[in-house]
Amino acid sequence: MSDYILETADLRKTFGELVANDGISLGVERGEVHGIIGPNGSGKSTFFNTVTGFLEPNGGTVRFEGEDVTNLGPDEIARAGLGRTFQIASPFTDLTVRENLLSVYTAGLGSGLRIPDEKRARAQNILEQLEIEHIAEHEASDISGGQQQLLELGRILMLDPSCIMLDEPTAGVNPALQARIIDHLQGLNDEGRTFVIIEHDMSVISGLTDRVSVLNQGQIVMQGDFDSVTSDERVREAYLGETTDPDAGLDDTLEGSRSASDATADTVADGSPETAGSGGTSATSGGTSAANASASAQLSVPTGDTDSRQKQLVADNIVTGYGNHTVIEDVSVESHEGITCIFGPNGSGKSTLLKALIGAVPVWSGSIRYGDTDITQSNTYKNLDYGMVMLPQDGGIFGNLTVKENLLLGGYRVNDRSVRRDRLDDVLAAFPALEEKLDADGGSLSGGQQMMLSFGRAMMTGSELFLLDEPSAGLAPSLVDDVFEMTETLVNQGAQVILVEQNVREALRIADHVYILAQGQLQFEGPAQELLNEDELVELYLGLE
Amino acid sequence: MGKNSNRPSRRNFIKYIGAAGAVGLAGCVGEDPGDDGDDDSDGVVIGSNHPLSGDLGGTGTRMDNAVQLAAMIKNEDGGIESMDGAEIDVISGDNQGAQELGGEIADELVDDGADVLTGCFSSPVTNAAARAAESSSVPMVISVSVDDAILQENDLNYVYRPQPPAAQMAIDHADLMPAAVRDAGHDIETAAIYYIDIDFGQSVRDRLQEELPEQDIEVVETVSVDFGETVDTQVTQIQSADPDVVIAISYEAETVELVRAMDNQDYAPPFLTGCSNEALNDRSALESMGDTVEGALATNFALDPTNDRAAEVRERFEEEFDQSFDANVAMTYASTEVIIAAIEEAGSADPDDINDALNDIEVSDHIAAMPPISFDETGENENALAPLFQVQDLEDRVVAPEEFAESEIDL
Amino acid sequence: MDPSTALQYVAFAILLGGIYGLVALGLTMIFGVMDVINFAHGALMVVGMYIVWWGTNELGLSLFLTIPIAVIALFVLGVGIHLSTIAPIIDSSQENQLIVTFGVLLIIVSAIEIVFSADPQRLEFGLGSVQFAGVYLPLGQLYALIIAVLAVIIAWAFLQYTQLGRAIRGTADNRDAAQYVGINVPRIDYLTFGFGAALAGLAGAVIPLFQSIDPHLGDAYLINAFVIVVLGGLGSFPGALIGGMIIGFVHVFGQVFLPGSGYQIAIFLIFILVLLLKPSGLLGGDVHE
Amino acid sequence: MSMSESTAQTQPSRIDRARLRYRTFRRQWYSTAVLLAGVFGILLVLPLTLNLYAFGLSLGTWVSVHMLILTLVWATTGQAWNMMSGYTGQFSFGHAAFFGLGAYGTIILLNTAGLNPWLGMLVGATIASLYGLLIGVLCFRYDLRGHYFALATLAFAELLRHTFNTVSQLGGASGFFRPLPQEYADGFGLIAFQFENALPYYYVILAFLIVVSAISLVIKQSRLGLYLFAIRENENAASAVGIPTYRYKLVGITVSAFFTAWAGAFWAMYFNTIRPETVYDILVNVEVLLPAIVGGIGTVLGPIVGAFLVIPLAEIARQSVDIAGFDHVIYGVLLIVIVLYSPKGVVSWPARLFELLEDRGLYESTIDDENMDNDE
Repeated sequence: MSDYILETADLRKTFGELVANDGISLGVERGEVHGIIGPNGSGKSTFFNTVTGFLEPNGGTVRFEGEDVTNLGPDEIARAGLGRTFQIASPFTDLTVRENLLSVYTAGLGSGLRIPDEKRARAQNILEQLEIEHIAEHEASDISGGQQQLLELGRILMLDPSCIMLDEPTAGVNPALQARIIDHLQGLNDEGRTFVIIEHDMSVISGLTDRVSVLNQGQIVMQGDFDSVTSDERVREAYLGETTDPDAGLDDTLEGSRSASDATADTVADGSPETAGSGGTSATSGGTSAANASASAQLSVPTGDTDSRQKQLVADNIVTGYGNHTVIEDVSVESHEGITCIFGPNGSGKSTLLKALIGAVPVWSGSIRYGDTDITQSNTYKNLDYGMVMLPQDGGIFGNLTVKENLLLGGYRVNDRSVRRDRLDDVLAAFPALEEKLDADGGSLSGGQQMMLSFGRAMMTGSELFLLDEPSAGLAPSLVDDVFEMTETLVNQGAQVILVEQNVREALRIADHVYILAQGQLQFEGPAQELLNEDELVELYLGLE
Repeated sequence: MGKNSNRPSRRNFIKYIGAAGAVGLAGCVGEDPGDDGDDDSDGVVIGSNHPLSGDLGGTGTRMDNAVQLAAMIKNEDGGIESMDGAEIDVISGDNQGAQELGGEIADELVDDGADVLTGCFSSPVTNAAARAAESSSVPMVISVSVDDAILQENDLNYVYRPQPPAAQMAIDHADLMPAAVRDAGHDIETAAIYYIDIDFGQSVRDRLQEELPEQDIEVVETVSVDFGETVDTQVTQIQSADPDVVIAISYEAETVELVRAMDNQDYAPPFLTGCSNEALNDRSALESMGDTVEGALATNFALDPTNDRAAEVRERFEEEFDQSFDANVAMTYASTEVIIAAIEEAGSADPDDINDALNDIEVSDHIAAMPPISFDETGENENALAPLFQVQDLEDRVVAPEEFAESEIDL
Repeated sequence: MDPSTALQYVAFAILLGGIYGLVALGLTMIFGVMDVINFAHGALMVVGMYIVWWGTNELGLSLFLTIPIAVIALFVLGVGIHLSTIAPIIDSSQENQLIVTFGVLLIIVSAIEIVFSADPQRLEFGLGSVQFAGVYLPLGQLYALIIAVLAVIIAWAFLQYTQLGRAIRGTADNRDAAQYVGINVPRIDYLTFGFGAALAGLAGAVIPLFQSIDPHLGDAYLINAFVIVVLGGLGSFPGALIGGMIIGFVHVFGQVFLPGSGYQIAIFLIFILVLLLKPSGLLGGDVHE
Repeated sequence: MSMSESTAQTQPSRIDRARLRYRTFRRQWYSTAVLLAGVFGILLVLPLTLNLYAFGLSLGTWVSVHMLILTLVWATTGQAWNMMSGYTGQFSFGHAAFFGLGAYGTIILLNTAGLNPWLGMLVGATIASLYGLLIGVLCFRYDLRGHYFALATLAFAELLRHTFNTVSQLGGASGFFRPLPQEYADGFGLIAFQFENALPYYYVILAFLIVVSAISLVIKQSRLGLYLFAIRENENAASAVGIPTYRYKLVGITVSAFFTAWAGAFWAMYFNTIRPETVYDILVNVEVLLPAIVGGIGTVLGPIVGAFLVIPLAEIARQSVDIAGFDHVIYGVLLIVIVLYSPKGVVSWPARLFELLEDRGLYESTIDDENMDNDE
């Protein structure tokens, strides 16, 4: 017991109906680097927030250095020596980098006024150590995202914590800086500091961690060293989604993936340099291929003459981001007949790319055309008139409006009342489950129903191109299938779909064309068939280079 | 901080800049009552410091007009005799009813050449202005401001108040009203007080609560009204207490609200009276309140109905400015008359001479219904009086005390 | 207190509560959709008051004409104010929004004061009252209450059953999602401000029916309207009416049982209590940060 | 245009050198103190220059000592408000509560206990601090933020206004009168906190402003300041680095209330009467914070600069227009324009001027502009 510096016992946190942490018991050994991985919505950040006092747990205990810290405030926990960073770097933007470091709380007499020399010296040391001294006098808002991550690390180091919890320390950081961050973490760990890291980038996790815990659906599904964890099917399930359709050749898939796991492990060990876009690979998993073929059966026929038949979204050399933080770097994508999937690890810029395409995020450079229309400068609501609509992540439904109102608002830009009514009937025919709930508030629906509503609402727009942002995120496995069915419904009705998904395996079954994005750049582009080698997919997806 | 005739007038200086500059659009429009502020004429300058804008702007503007009219009439009559017919100039400043501006405006008026000041309606403003007048050694005759403390708790040598302050007004009401009612053969034993919940209402209320029991009248209900409130609830409260008399201490709007609510509830107390209530001698307000106020009794400073000049002034005012001539206007006019009398007495435009004159003056020829005005050592009018008048045929008629009565009380 | 008097107080409380609710309607709409505290709301009411008073008294128009004119004029004024002052800083800090709406208040009130003077004004005719079950109901307030209830119903129906109304509610609910269904959010903003101003205009327009008006009358209602908005829950129309009723009752019975402006103290204490215990308001959902 | 262009071509190096020098200066920790000292130096002699004439004109033709005093009063409150709302980001719209408590505390103690107004001021300020603490404990404990916090503070201020207006022991609507100095001291003078003319008042309030500014500056440049800013920038991140945010928000409101009360006490001693309608007025809430917002929130120079912009503007508007009330229209327009076009306050103007010139191509900087806006 005493070798655990941080220990949680049956930690639970719920938000209303949603169980975010479902009894997590985790021990972090002193001096280790403990990775926490898991798909989006698996409860990682909630776990961090609950442990560090930002959220009050609904049950369970947190012990740090042997003391019960369960009900302490976040500042008390931080002062006790358990530091943390945030998923979104949160520097004090109006302060300079140096001031950011100096703002860390230090107790002591006259804690109000003078900044002690030791503290200044310490800040200086950290600035030098992290090699950000040259920007010490810059305001934190003026430095790059990567520098902000370093700053955040430095700031927490000022507290001299014995254990640091890092929430995606390399998200959105360019590879060079990323390597530096890893180096720094390694060095700090060598000095004896314990780390707990949430990270999607497996290259970070693989090199750094001693042990890895995998979270899925609010529970720890697996623990162990990196190699054993990543070779475990449960982890693949967590990441790539469960294959739930036995008829589609689950056995084969599992077979394939097991063998692939070994290969992956080997790849990691060897540091095989195989990279993306290496072209088509013949299918090893007949099941997946079959599923894919059946899903796109009706649609795959006209692929040849797409351009003549359907409008196409063509984005060339898109660059965009937030503030001074570039998220998408020079990416070109097109909508294809059927379903175009965009895959990529968290923080790779999938959602931002989608938002840029629809016009919710302005592009910095590059151009977007839809059919013959240049929509580079257009915005979301105008694009609807051109016939493209986006389903935001988590559905983006109006929780205080009824289902019917949600659907009717989908037809907001349809002026003809009868058209609206017809479409409403169509949608209800497609999703009979919604019919019973017409007068219920959107917010009262279950997650799956909300997503269904979101689909229905989007269908009300009568669009020809649908941009879907992780529609299956946070849904129970049984519902994931439904989501993909709904997606196929759209295609069956003659629309194109661009689908951003993390549930790669499932999505691949219905995908016609695939893009893989990592670090804001395109790693792979090609027909879905080319990706059926799951090993390669795993490599691409997890960024194991 | 005396006058300096070499110095350009502060207001004019800015005005020129303003006219030239971007904000000047308004500088070209509108009249400027104090256009000729420079003290280079042989005349005498009265500085009128009233709220011309803000919540009190309506009444303040009328009071300012009263000052203008008094000077105008004096000038028409040949100016200041003792100064060979020197003309009186009035310059006006807008204190916006703001304490911060009371002293500032007084200083500006003095800088612009005022030899004597008047103002300011709102008591905190008057207070600040009085201090400014004192430190500039320029006499100030308060037009209207009821707060007792302005003079009584300050050690001021240059400030005078012809009007009865709050306490005096309450005392007069408690003296005159029950007596008049009882003389007419009616009983009056209980009273309800309806007051506006600001300093003026509260201080009159407090004095009435002291004075009425002395007259064997029990205060059975006290209700307050805030600006902008409707008063149906208050009227029900009063009605439940069933007093013999309802005493309203309020401004015009609140008095109208009271009457409206009484009408709406078919409630008519045996007697409706007002203490320091401007609405009850504002004829346009009386008209809109109608029958309910007919016969109402009120104490307030008022025009002397026995004085023919008073009626003339009232007519002239209404004709000149197309505004109603209420008690505040009358009192302001009378205060200006005091100032003019003092200038006449001093025979000089020198503020100190005027001040000396004010100290000893006894003004009997004024339009207010009160005995000759003269000041005690604090500057209060020794003979301040708020007569009792009655609304008869929707006009305010003084009914007591006898020497000013124009009409018999009719109950 | 005998029962009939108590009943009378209850009647007054309901009448007053109706007015309060009406005043709070426009405020809660703007607050709910745009998250802007509109300090100019009271000033907009005053514009409505003066349009009705001036049109009815000076131009001799019928109330049936002047009240709708006031509503329409205020809608136009509201859109103008939004586009010129609020829209540029819709994403700015709330203190800046506060200063800007305060500036609008200064301009409007001063302008009215210059044009119409600060003297109280009133319609030349009184509406009188009716007696019902021993309770007096002043007709002015009664009409105002009826108009308030009608306004709530119409506004509610508008929001409930028209596409534009749904779009406004959708925008209030989820600004992000609104753009994905094709709602032009900036347009919804200025329309909302226009509707909010029109409701302020309506509230102002009925006030001359039962009360003297002056350029500063808006202030008297505004602070309590804020209380009502928070009490009823941001953006909730029924909440505004219920909050208005609560404040109406506290006002009337506070007036009866407490000295001076004790009722106002009671209102603020309730306000603070609600803020602390349920900041989303009595009918509000969760507070969105 | 052509002239500016030629200027831009021949002058940039000199301008840039000056900018660079200024920028280097502003990087020094003492720079704000030096600037403040300069400002206060000017303010020290300002009233003495009112009667100096140049070209037949003088400052005194449109500015009076009284107006300067008012400007300093609001600069002081702006500075105090800034310590809480500017530094910790907790937007208070109810500082009239503290202003009024300072005024009332001083006068009530003077009237009832004969306590010297200087001591009364400290007691009043302490009461104001405690009231601030109460507001803070309630609001921060329940995590009120944004509009809700602003409305709550307004309610707490209005609560006092109505309470003082209603309770006659607290003076009622008539409030209190300041006693004559003979009644509690040896007549006019510093001890009595009463003077026969305005000038000494000017120096008293200037001294207040200097003290408050100095403390504000010290806080800003101290650890405490960094904690407060951290809370403003990101409260979660602040607690993540161990800052007890609740406690420091309380520190902010308490200190701010304390010094706002000073200005209130001064107000009571300067105007010899206080009433709920004057010191608790809703407008006071606005006047308190206006200088800081116009000048620049969270800066030490901002509230002073803001006060010297806002109040003279109001004064010029008032004096230049003869239509009573029109000055408010102008004032309202100016407020809107300032906020719309300068949301970061007047202290950002110099930097913005250069940006504007560069945008127009009238001026080309040869130095790295990064961080030029870093004003304090």
